[in-house]
Amino acid sequence: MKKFLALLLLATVAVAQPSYEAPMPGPPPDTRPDTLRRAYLERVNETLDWYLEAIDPAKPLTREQALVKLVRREDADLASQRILELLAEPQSGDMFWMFPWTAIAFAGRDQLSPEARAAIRDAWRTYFPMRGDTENHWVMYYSSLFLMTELYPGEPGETWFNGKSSAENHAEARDFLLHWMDIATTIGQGEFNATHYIGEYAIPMLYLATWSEDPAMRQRGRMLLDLLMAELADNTLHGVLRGPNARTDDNSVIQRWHALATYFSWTMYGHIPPPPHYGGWGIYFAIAAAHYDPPPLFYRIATDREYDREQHDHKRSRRRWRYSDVEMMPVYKTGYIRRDYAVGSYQGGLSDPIQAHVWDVTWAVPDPRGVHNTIFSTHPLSSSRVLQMYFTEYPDWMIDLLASQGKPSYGVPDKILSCSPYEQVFQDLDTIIALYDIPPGIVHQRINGFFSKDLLDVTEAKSGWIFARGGNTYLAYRPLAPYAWEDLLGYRQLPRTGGSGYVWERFRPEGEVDRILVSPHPQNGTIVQAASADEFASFAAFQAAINALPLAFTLQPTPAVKFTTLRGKQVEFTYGAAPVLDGKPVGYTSWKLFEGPHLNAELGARKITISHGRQHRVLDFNTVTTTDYVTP
Amino acid sequence: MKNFRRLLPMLGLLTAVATATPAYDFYICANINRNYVIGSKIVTTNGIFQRTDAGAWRHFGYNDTSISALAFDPRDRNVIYTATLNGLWRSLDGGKNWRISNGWDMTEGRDVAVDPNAPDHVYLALPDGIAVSTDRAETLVRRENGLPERGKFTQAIKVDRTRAGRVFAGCEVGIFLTEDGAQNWRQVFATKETVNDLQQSPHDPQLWVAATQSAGALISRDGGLKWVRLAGVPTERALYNITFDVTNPARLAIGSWAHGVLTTEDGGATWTSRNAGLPENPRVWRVGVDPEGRLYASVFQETLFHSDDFGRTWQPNDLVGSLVNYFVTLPKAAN
Amino acid sequence: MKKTLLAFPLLWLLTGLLAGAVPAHDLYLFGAVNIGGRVIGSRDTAKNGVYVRTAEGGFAHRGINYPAMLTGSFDPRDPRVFHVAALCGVLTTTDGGHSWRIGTSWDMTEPKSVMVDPNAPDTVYAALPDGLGVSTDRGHSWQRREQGLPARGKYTQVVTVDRTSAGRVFAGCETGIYFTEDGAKNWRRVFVTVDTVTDIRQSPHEERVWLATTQSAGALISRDSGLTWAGVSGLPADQALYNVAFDATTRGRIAIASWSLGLFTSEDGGATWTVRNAGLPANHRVWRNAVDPDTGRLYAAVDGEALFTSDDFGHTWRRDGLETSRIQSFVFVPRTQP
Amino acid sequence: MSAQPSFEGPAPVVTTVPAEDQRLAAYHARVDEVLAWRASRVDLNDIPGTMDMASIAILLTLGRDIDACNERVLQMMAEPGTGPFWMFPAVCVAFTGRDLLSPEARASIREAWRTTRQLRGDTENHWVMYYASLYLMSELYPNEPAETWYTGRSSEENLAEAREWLIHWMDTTTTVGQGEFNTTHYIGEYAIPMLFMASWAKDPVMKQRGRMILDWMFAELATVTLNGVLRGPNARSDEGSVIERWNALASYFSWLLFGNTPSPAGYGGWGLYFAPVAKNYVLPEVIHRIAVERDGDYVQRDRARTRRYWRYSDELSPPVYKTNYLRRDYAVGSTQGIVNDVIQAHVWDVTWREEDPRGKHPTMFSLHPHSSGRMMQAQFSTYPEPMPVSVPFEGKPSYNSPDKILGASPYEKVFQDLDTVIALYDIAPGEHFPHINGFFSKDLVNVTEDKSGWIFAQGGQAYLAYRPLAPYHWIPYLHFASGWAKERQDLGGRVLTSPHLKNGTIVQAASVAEFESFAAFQAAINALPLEFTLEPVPAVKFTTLRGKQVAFTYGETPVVAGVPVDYAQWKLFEGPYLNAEVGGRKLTITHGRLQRVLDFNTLTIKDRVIE
Repeated sequence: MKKFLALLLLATVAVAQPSYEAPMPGPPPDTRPDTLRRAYLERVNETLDWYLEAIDPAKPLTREQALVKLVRREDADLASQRILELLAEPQSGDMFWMFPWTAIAFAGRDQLSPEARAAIRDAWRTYFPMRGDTENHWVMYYSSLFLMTELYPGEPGETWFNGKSSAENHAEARDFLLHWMDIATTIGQGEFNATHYIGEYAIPMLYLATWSEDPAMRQRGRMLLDLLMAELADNTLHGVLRGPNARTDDNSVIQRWHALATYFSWTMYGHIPPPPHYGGWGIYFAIAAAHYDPPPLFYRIATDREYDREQHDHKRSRRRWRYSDVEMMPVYKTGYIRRDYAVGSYQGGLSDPIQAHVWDVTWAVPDPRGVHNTIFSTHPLSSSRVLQMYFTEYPDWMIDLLASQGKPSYGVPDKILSCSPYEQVFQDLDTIIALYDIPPGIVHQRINGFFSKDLLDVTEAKSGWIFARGGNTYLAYRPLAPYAWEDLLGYRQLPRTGGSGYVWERFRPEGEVDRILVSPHPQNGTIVQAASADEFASFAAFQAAINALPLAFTLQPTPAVKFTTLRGKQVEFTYGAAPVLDGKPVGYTSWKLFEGPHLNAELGARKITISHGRQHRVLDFNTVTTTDYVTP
Repeated sequence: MKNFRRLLPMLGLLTAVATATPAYDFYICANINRNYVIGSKIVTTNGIFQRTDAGAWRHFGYNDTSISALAFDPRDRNVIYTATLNGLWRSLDGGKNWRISNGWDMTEGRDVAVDPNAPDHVYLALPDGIAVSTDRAETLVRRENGLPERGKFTQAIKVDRTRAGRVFAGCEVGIFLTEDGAQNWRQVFATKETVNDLQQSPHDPQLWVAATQSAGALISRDGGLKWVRLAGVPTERALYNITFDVTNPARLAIGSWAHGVLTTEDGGATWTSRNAGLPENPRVWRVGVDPEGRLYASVFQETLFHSDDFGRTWQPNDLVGSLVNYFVTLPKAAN
Repeated sequence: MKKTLLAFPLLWLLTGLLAGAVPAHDLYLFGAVNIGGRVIGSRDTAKNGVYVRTAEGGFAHRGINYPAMLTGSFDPRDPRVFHVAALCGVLTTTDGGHSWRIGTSWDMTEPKSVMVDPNAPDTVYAALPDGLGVSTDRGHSWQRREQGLPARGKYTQVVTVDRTSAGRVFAGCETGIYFTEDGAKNWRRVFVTVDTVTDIRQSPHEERVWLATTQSAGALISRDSGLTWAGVSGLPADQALYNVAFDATTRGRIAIASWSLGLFTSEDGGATWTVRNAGLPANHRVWRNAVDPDTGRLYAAVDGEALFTSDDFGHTWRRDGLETSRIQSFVFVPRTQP
Repeated sequence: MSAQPSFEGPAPVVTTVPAEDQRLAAYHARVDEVLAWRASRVDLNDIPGTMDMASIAILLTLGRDIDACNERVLQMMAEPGTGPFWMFPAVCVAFTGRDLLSPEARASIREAWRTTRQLRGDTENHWVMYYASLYLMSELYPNEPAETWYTGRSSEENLAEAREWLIHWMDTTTTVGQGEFNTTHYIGEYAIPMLFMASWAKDPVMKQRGRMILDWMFAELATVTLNGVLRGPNARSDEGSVIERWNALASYFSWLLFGNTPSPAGYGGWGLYFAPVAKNYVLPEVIHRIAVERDGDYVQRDRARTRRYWRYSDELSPPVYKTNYLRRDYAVGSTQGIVNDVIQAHVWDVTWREEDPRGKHPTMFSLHPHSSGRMMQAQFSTYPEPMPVSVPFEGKPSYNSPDKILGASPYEKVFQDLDTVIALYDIAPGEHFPHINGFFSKDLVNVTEDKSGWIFAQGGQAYLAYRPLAPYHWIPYLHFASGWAKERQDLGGRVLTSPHLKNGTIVQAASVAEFESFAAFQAAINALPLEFTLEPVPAVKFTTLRGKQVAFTYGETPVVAGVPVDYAQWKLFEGPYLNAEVGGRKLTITHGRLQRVLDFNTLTIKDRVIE
């Protein structure tokens, strides 16, 4: 759940954040290995320095500041003292408590006072963190438990919060981590391309790679981290994570840059400003980041956009407890990235009940900060049955709960963050067709199209197409049913009253406001075609080209589209049927785990090849082997 | 090409006119640094020196401590070849700019020679064989057909001025001859150890001499087909080089680390040690004779000495502290 | 074994005799206070987990502060030994809840209910969102026993053991009520539902009578030890019912809780039902209800509001503390003789 | 001016590899120590006197005193040096300063590569430095015409030539081995350029190759060091290091990479050029473990090759067969006895562990002091006389000394089995020095000349038995502190001199822990069956302390337990830690569950952990 963003300890807002406030970064002087390494470490140190500079002698250190002190090997006594104070308070935070204290335990193991070390150790007896209910929770929980039981081996059950001995906990944690890595490398992650949760994987993996005394687990951590960072590089448009997300939030889904993922783009590759406060959790990566060496190969994948590329990946949905014939729905992900824009989607349906984002066209902008550089449509689904599918809960109360848990948009009709069993999507290159067939009684009976405040020349042509410009990208959006416009309101948190959790009100943001195209028809559809402005003499020429594209569609009995794309592909797509491309049905079942110019892997193979040009890295989890090679 | 042909017959004639301003140019390759080792800083000027008409030494080209031999294109004195530690360098502009002609597969050039009758052809002696260029050292290829697999350490290479493509090589195991521009080599004289120098008489192209490491000095009177030992020249120690005197067909000189300077003034019949006036037990590195018949001896870790009476008396030359690797006497450049 | 078999009749006898006197049972509550304000990862402002009724009638928190404890089941031989269904798995305590050990591993999570077999008290059953777990060593280790449960549709909300014979267990699942007679080695479905069965209870008065609540089929009753089930008339079936409670002190008294409908009671063994929301907050989301086996007091946990009690079986209510709490379950534990 | 903690401080005692994060932190701390030390010796009031290219590179790396760096670069480039030892420092400055130095300073470096002809030198290490430097400079300044380079060749021509040779060299090294194997000093001349390639090459191929060769060399260093001290045979060493085994540039790398021995003074001089770039390389854990976590005694049999023979040899680079046997208390190493380098080779020794190796001479061996113009001519394109005369002034002062203890001889044949060494000599009449020298260290205790003919001694925790096969007498050992030392010092120690052409030495080592007492060791040795004859050629039959029956006749194949040793079957590397086939271009580095494979056929680095 998104709660962790609400938790950021922003003790330090006062201090300047160089990269966040600076103009867009330029390219490095050169891309030789030492330059890339130096620049990487400079970014890491900027993050650490930001926390140190924010130290106010009058105020006690924050947990993060104490940790950074240890990492810098400064004032261990002060840090020890502060750690004793912090641990004297009642503890909470569960797995979000565990990995920070794991970091402190290891960073301080050879410099903290015996008392401070004993206090940390004892907290793992007295405080009982929950394991949580999501993939990222468990990765944090078990990685931390794995490391702490290595740091304190051979200790009996009564010295650990959960009553299991060091050996029992270590074995359990290892089993899970291997199991999770196995899933992630055979059928893919459930929380794929998450705008924020990437940190909850990257940080524990870095910790395993840095601190595990088991060389195999260190290697596994490194390999998983490689996989995460390579995938990030491959899914970002000039550093901005776009396209479908297993989980994102109401803000990041439109201000695409504003995500913890951007912190990793920035740290790894430096071609984008970091988010404010380095994404909050970023510091926990930074403190051990010197122990990771982003391969120059990844840098090339992240920064080389001078050619168009299509990537097909296989992912999976979150685990379904009930109301489903399959435990996990396969997710078929398409990415198409060009210099000026990127188009991404999965086939539709429920991947995560609340936070999934299915498809979009996102365009490149000179500076992504504050820009809503994306367009898409969605069915705003609100269903307690769907929630019960994924949560082991009773039906009645969860929708109310969600608002109080920091998901204010879940129940509202104008939400733009949603996936739905009643949406089916097909993408070919830079053409997207999304069809909707919403049964009666489903909440809500409409679809929402997102039209950014940053679009230019939005033109509703009599042809039925809506044309617009975003950056150097021309966009054509075709609603298949009548629609009206609404301004998109924001959500503002109100002071909490009693025990009712977060309370929200809607408000109208300052200045330019995003709009949503509201089409209150259960049988519905959206076609979006993107193109680079360079491809056309003028915006008018683009419009003429789109208007000339053969298009036939019907909505009854069920939506069906026949369309010849701007790229000359003939697409036939009927809701509930396999899409047909140039006469051939699309066979999703043959999709690989990764297939594209940069990442390749067979389903079930546990072996991923990451490539750019002549450089390759192979991660083979069968043999716990990393292989680097260069084709001469 | 043409005017060079005209020059050749004149050689013998010119030598007679001893007093006239020299019709020859005189070059040496010299190092002026004692105890240089790779890596130590070069504080002196080394490489090619030309003697000016005023008798001074004019350095030109790179400051290179490793030049072992020097050759010119007879058509154009600005085209210069040097055999060096790195291999073979070539200049097309009188030594201002140089290009390394060989790649990594050739090193430590020992000697270099240009075919006067095919002046695009350049021969390079290497510690592990022989390389040839047919394009003024733009490119170099090994031509070792007929040389032994081992034993082809080549210290000296000389081209017969009478015929294009006729070349002698002084190797570890003897003297080798090619008559087809190094397409094929054959051994014309066998030695146990390296043949250190080969010279063709400026007076009689059929007359050749050689200095060796363990077989003393050799002479051939049939254009290099048949070689015999010069009696009176010791064989137990290495001879480093041998030289004719352009001014006097009867005069030859030999330089030797162990024996110092040996001279003959009767065409090699009898030999005399000429070390008086040189440092004690002179370690003579090279001997040379300039166009006026002045005899030079380069003494290891001492300096260059000269003698105007063919070795009877010696004076230190003004090229102080030098060690000379090579002497070259050429018909004066037309300029 | 003999001892515990004896214990049961005795138990009901005692409750009759001692009603109003020193309670024969301790009351344990499992749940969280200050719900809603807490999200996973956030700071706790209140104690959650196990509460035990004090002599003064209040509730005292015991042991760890753990916000996601759903219910517990006690070892009849030693009430200090009990097992709790918690978010992270099944926790077991041997010292009355002061210290804990989690017996399940990473392959079991979010158990929804847990129950000790009173006739084989080393054996514990856990209802899992993806099946059923069994421990035969007092919760130290767990195995799955799902033979006969469907591959999909085995979301299990509740597990209940028949007090009359060891290894006779009912599981309330997504697709119906499942039954085993051999300690979960084999299961068979005895009633089909389209949606989750939320609670299954055995009558304290007639061991052959059982009641169940469901999410989409209202309440169910069985009079043949759970082999056949029928819908209970007079109750709505369009909204989820959360749990059912028998009154051990008075035959015929039954109460059912529902988030959306509030509290229903029957005083004639389920023939007729009355809504008993008068005196409860307007927002009468009753998460759980229970009846005190010593006094017949009716408890209603109104979600996010407070604990409400009624000494006239729901005619009138009293707000009784635990503000803003979510009480996941009430467990009455027979006191061992002093 | 800051001290050199790692040189002046107590000797480290390292028996385990620290946790991965602490391992990296400790490595960086050592690197920083070097940088801080050199930077502290710069006096901005005496820039010419205190700033060399190493200090420029280090200040640039620290981002300090850039103006002074600019000034000094301009000064130094006004009169550039020549040859590989100038080139790679210049490259180090060019790259560490490529975005820090002023345009003028950068231009001055670039201009020097036009105006100054660079000698390529005549040894393997010269060429590695030369071509790595030329490669990187041509890559740093691509597309520049021939006339802008001293070679008269364009950037692309230089790059292509350098690349070709570097690949050729790596190919040779990974198929038949290095010529300059296990050198006490030259290891830096390889490691530094290869680190530069790994850090600065644009071409991923050359970057990868640089990284792989670094691993390769450090893996080899790890297997042949005893607590960080390089011992055993060296293709090339010098008068100081062959005795004071720790005092070598190799120890700088052991210190920097393994942390298991003190750093040499001044960080070995050239070490200063590794440090500024060192953080771009992380020693693979598997190599670190080999260096410090030995699972007991081991034998490593490796192949190498001699320096190139221009003449007087049927083979250009005859094979060298190396045997190394390492135990906790001592190590024994040898080649089969071959002149792999005519001046600086060290053929065999027994070296024992000293808690603090500084100033110690913890080693024992014998040799024939060989000096010959002919052998010089074999490996140098020179005349017979000058080199024996000039070499003593060129870093090899003892070359012509009869009592020298550095050098290989064509008249020595060696056989080793575990901790037994038999060295036989058959010196041709008329050879320069008609005797053999045995080195007896000042650090030996209880040297006992037994009537049995054995000489017993103890070094550290090792018992040593030395058996001269011919009469001998003692002369003092006079020490050259280094190859450039002008004076000889009497530090103690003796040389056993045996003036007999036909001769031999047997050395048997053992751990003190293996015996009740020194006397028990002596008794055990005296009890070992030994027969030998010196005429017509030296021949020995000996049953070793380890029970092996060895028959070894000069000029013949040694026979162990009746089986002739088949050198032809030896692999490039064979042992518990390193394995490679001759011609395979593929090295497998193993320690416990860790494995790293360097495959030059596919330019592949494969890291595996066995679970």
